[in-house]
Amino acid sequence: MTIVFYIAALVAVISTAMVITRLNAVHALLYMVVSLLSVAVIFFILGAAFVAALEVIVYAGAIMVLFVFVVMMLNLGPASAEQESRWLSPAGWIGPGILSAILIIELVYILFTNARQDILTQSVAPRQVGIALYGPYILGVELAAILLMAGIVGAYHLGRYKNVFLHRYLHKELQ
Amino acid sequence: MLELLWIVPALPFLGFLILALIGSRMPGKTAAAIGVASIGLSALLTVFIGINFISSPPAGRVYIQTLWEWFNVAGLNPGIALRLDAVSLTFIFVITFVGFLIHLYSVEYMEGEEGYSRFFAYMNLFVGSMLMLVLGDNLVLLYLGWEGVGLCSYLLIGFWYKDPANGYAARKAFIVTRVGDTAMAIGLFILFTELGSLNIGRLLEVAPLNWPVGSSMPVLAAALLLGGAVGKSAQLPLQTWLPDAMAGPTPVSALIHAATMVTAGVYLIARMHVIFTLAPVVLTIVGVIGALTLLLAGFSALTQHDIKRVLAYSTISQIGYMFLALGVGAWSAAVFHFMIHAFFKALLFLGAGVVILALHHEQNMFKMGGVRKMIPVTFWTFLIGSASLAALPLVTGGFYSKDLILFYAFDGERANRWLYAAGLLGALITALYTTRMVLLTFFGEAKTHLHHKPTWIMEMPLVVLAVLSTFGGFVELPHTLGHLTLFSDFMQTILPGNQVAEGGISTELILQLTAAVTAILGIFIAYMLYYKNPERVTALRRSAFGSRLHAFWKKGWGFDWLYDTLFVNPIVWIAEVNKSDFIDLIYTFIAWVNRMFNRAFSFTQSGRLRWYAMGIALGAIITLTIAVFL
Amino acid sequence: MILLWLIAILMIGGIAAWAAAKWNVMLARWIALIATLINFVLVIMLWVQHSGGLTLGANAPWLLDFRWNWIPSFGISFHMALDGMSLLLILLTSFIGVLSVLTSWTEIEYRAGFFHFNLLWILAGITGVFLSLDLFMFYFFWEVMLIPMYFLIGIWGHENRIYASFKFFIFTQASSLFMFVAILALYFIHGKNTGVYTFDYLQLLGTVFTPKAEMWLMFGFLIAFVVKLPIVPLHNWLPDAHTEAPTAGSVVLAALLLKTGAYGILRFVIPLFPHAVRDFQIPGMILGAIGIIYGAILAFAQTDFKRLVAYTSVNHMGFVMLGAFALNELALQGVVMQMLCHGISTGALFILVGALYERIHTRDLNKMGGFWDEIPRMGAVGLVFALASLGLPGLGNFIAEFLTLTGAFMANNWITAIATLGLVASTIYSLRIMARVFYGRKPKVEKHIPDFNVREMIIMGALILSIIWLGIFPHPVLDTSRPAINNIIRTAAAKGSVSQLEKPGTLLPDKAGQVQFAGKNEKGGAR
Amino acid sequence: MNTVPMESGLVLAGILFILGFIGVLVRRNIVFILLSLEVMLNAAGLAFIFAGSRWVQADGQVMFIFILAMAAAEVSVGLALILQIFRDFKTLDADAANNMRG
Repeated sequence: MTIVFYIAALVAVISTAMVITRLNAVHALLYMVVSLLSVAVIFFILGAAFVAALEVIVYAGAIMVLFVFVVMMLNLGPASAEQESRWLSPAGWIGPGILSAILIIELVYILFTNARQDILTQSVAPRQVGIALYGPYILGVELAAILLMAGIVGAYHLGRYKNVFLHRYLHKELQ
Repeated sequence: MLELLWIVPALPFLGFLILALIGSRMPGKTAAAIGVASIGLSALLTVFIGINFISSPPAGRVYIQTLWEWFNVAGLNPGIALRLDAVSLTFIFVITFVGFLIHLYSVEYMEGEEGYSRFFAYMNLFVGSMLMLVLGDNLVLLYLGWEGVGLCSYLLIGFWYKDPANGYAARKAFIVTRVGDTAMAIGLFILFTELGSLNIGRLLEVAPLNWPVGSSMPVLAAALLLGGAVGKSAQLPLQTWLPDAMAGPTPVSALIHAATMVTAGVYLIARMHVIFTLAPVVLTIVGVIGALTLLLAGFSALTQHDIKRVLAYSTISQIGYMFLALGVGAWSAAVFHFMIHAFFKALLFLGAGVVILALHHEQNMFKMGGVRKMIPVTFWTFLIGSASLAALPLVTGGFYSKDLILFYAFDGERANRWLYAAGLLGALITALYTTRMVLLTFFGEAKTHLHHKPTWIMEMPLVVLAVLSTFGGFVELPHTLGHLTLFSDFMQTILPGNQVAEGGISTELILQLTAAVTAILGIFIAYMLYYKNPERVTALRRSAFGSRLHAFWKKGWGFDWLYDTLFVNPIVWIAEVNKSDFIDLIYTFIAWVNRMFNRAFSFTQSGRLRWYAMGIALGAIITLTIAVFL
Repeated sequence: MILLWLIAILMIGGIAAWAAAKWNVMLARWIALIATLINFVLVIMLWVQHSGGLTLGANAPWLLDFRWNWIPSFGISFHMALDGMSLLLILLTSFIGVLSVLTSWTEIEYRAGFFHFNLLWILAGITGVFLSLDLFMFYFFWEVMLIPMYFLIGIWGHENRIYASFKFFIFTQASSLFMFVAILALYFIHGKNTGVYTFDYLQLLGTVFTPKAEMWLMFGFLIAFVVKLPIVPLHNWLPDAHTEAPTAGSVVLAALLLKTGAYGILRFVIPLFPHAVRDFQIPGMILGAIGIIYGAILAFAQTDFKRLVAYTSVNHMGFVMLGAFALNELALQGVVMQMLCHGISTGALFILVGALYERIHTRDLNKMGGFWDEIPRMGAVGLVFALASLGLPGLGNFIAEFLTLTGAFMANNWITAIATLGLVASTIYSLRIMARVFYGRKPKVEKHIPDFNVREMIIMGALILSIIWLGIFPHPVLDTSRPAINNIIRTAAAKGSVSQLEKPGTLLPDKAGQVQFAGKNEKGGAR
Repeated sequence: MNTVPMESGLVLAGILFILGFIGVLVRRNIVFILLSLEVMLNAAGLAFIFAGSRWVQADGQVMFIFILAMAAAEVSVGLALILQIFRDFKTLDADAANNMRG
């Protein structure tokens, strides 16, 4: 099982790296799906089968499809890929690269200066998750529901075509 | 009768109000009628009141009429109250009477001028203010009149406002006198702080009780009051404004800058004589100022071309005599000379006005000449006035008044031979420049033709003033000539007398002879120099030293230049440099620093999403690094 | 209750004018005029009603007292009271209020309703400041008058209005925050000492401080008032604000807003912190003298007519500072007179400048001159008020300056002697106004300038009459303020001994009975 | 060997997170930025799951579900914004939308 974990981890890292380096958005999305699937595998290994399923269905399924739709609507062609390559100049990588390297080194340092711990891949059943969700975390569920609602309304409001709307006081001066 | 006193100043004020409010809408004749009538009625009333006052004097020889209390704060309670006594009666008589004559004269002189009613309004306001000055029962009310006449002087000097030079002269007059007034105001503060009252009667009573002779407080107070007097009366060192003040219409020069306002300083010192007696040092200074001024102004008068400027310097010089008289403690002599001077100097100015008008506003004496045939009445009256100014012995009022001053300077209780010598020298110079003026103006050959022939309205005041300046002197005759002391007896109800040293009459006779000889000598010299052989004077003036001295005297001993350099220019310079207020720079700097900070911080707010993310990363790294490694 | 109405009428009138302007602009003007007129009449009635009681009741100077608990848990109450001094000041406020509405009758075209709303609310704020006896309320009204003023300058001002309005706002707001801190400190110190936490002025009067605390608190109050006054070197907002504000704004600023500073010093600084004030007497008087001289020199240098007039306020308010710190009855009465007279004379000058600007569209003195023959009425009015500002006797300003200087001279003669030089300086700039505008040669002005019309002559007539009345018959005013002034002196004395203030050594009580100033004050009222 | 080292799991989560973070910083295209955000959220979720499994608790999964819900909401709003920006600016350049600069 450990081997599977490491393989899945490798896949996840590589595909994620591909996600952030692709020029074409659709390619990046495909790599993203791969990455999510590999993470789902890791979830499964860790005994969180329910979450693994959610990962596949919601993330890789719903959310990524949403992205694909948007990319389609934006109608990005080869011209945008070319533009992307111009934007991705090596100079732009250096700063973030150094910052991130520092961060990961610090993380590794923290993790490996403490005593080693292993995780027993013992499963936590969906039932337990459900009980926890509707027990102590009921408030969080409510909030998540409101958030989703707000997301729907917001997306609807932002997404539609509309006239330029200005503040009533600004109206006069801008006309 | 005395209860009607308040009407005397009220009438001119009423005239002013009417003229100021609706004067511009009434015909010129009406305006003039109102202006003249108000002063005329005032003068008439003054005569009645004067007769009444002399025939049945009130208790203590002082009559006080309180109209209302002006204000009353913490013991400072000046009233709008009038004080009539010998001194103020003399003054109001001169003011209203000479004022009336000059108003009458102005009716013709100012005819056809723009702002005819405005002129009479200002003149009425002046007479009213002057009366308040003289009649004021307390120093605050006196100060009101004092500033009021200063204002009218300003307004009337700048009457022809379209010429900026007139405006400049007007401002100069107001500001220079205001410098003196400020000193006087501080003097009032000292008097009130130390003596607790500004009521004249009370001050005169309380001062000797509280202050020993010669102590520092009366010296300070008297010196500050003297500052005010010096400013108003155009004495050293504040005399510079008066020659320029001649920019005003001639009746104004006659009334304000010769007869009345400029003698306010004399009035003030005579009024506050107790304070000055307590400060002998200051009294001596008064005398010295008078002596210096009369000499300086006399020399300047010798060199002037403008007839009005000659008269202006002569006025300064004659007021110098009054100061000299005050300085030697000859109080009544000073007031006497004031009265006679008012008559003959007003006469001279009015006569000069006739000449100026006759020659179409020509004021340069060298362009005049030979007008005696054209305007005989003016000529003869002018001659009488000049004789009085030159103190021609026996027949002129000026001789008696000036002689009295010289007598006390030589032989009085505060006699001072130096002052006497200055006075005598001054008399010589006076005779010189007077004769020069008369010769240049009226004799010689005519250079222009007659432009305006005066009617009786202008000539009548001349005649009356000529009579007054001749016979006015006979109310006070010296021991040697009938010994009549009407005037000084009258004055001594208020002002202290002056003890004369022993051996009086013979000394007096010698002095009179000296003075008479001096005057006649002066006239003779002038006749020789300016009439018989004027080329000698011209040659003197052409010489290197002579020309320089001439220019120096003509410019009034360079006082204007001195003050411009010392005060005016530096202040103007500072004001110009600091026009936009250097203190503002401090706040501008604070604002600038803030704006710099704003720049610096707004640079970090690039509006780019990734820039902010980078900021978050940096912050996280720093925090983490601190948390992990420290 | 009537005190509350004084403010309420203005506030309601302001809102009504704003609302009415939606239909008809003239209606808004009339509403504003009527509201201010009602106020004026009310105050006159108050004065007439109390003028008898005022002079007699020297021991109880408060004529009217209105109190209503607002937030009792914090000790905040709606406490307003009227004494002689505040009566005079609200009289001035309502008088100038009427005139400022009249002045802007034709000047303001743009959003006139909102303009009148702001104007009336400023007046309401000022009235509130003059009446409040609760420090919290006082601060509240202090701010109420600030914000509409900011709008007034910022919206209806001249070309540089934004800069000026910000400068005004920042100076006054920043300084009033010092006062706010001081008020809170006072509140807590008093609460700690006595256990009674209150903002009530009358209760706070008895607060005992350590000398250091008293000094700091006094500075907190003083800085707010001194900026408003203003005193050099904190005066820089004034010329800009006055110059850029519309005419009514300048009038209200100069005539009323500055007076709140003076009022604050008299009402709060001196009675609350008498020891500190006494320690600060010499520096305070020096600041006053500097203000007098410096303001005059700056006024002289200006070429913008309105700016010149603005700097004269710095000059005149120097007298207020000088007099306030002289701490005796003469000087304080002079200060009250100076507040009224400066309000009238400078207000009039600003109206004159505004009227001239309406006609020739410039404020540059270099483009003026020789206007007298064309506009003699304006010239005469200008002359009267130029003379007033140089302190000509017979006009109110003379009484004010004379009393102030006499009082100040008793407190410190050298500083006062220097300050008296300001009389010469003020002459110079006042005459410069006349010389540059009305006298001299006329520049080439293409068109005819109309003289004052009837409305403007009514305004000016009222102002001239009042300044002359104050000059020759100031009794009613002095009598009205006397109990209040004596009360201030007495309150200050209750904490220390005021007799030290009056240099008893220089007086000669035996020889000059009337010289006993302090004693005379008490009796003076019964005259 | 049914054990997975805790450290390896967290390092993986960290690497994924950092990768997403690099994406946010480096890319100018808003779509990619949003995508990188998803990666970061996912990495965080992964860390929760590791923690939940380590102590055999349901809380980790609960948190992941919350993150999921939040991600969904965020994506929907974010994508709507992207559309809007694309309409207004005619580009997907995140730096073009810098109206908030000081």
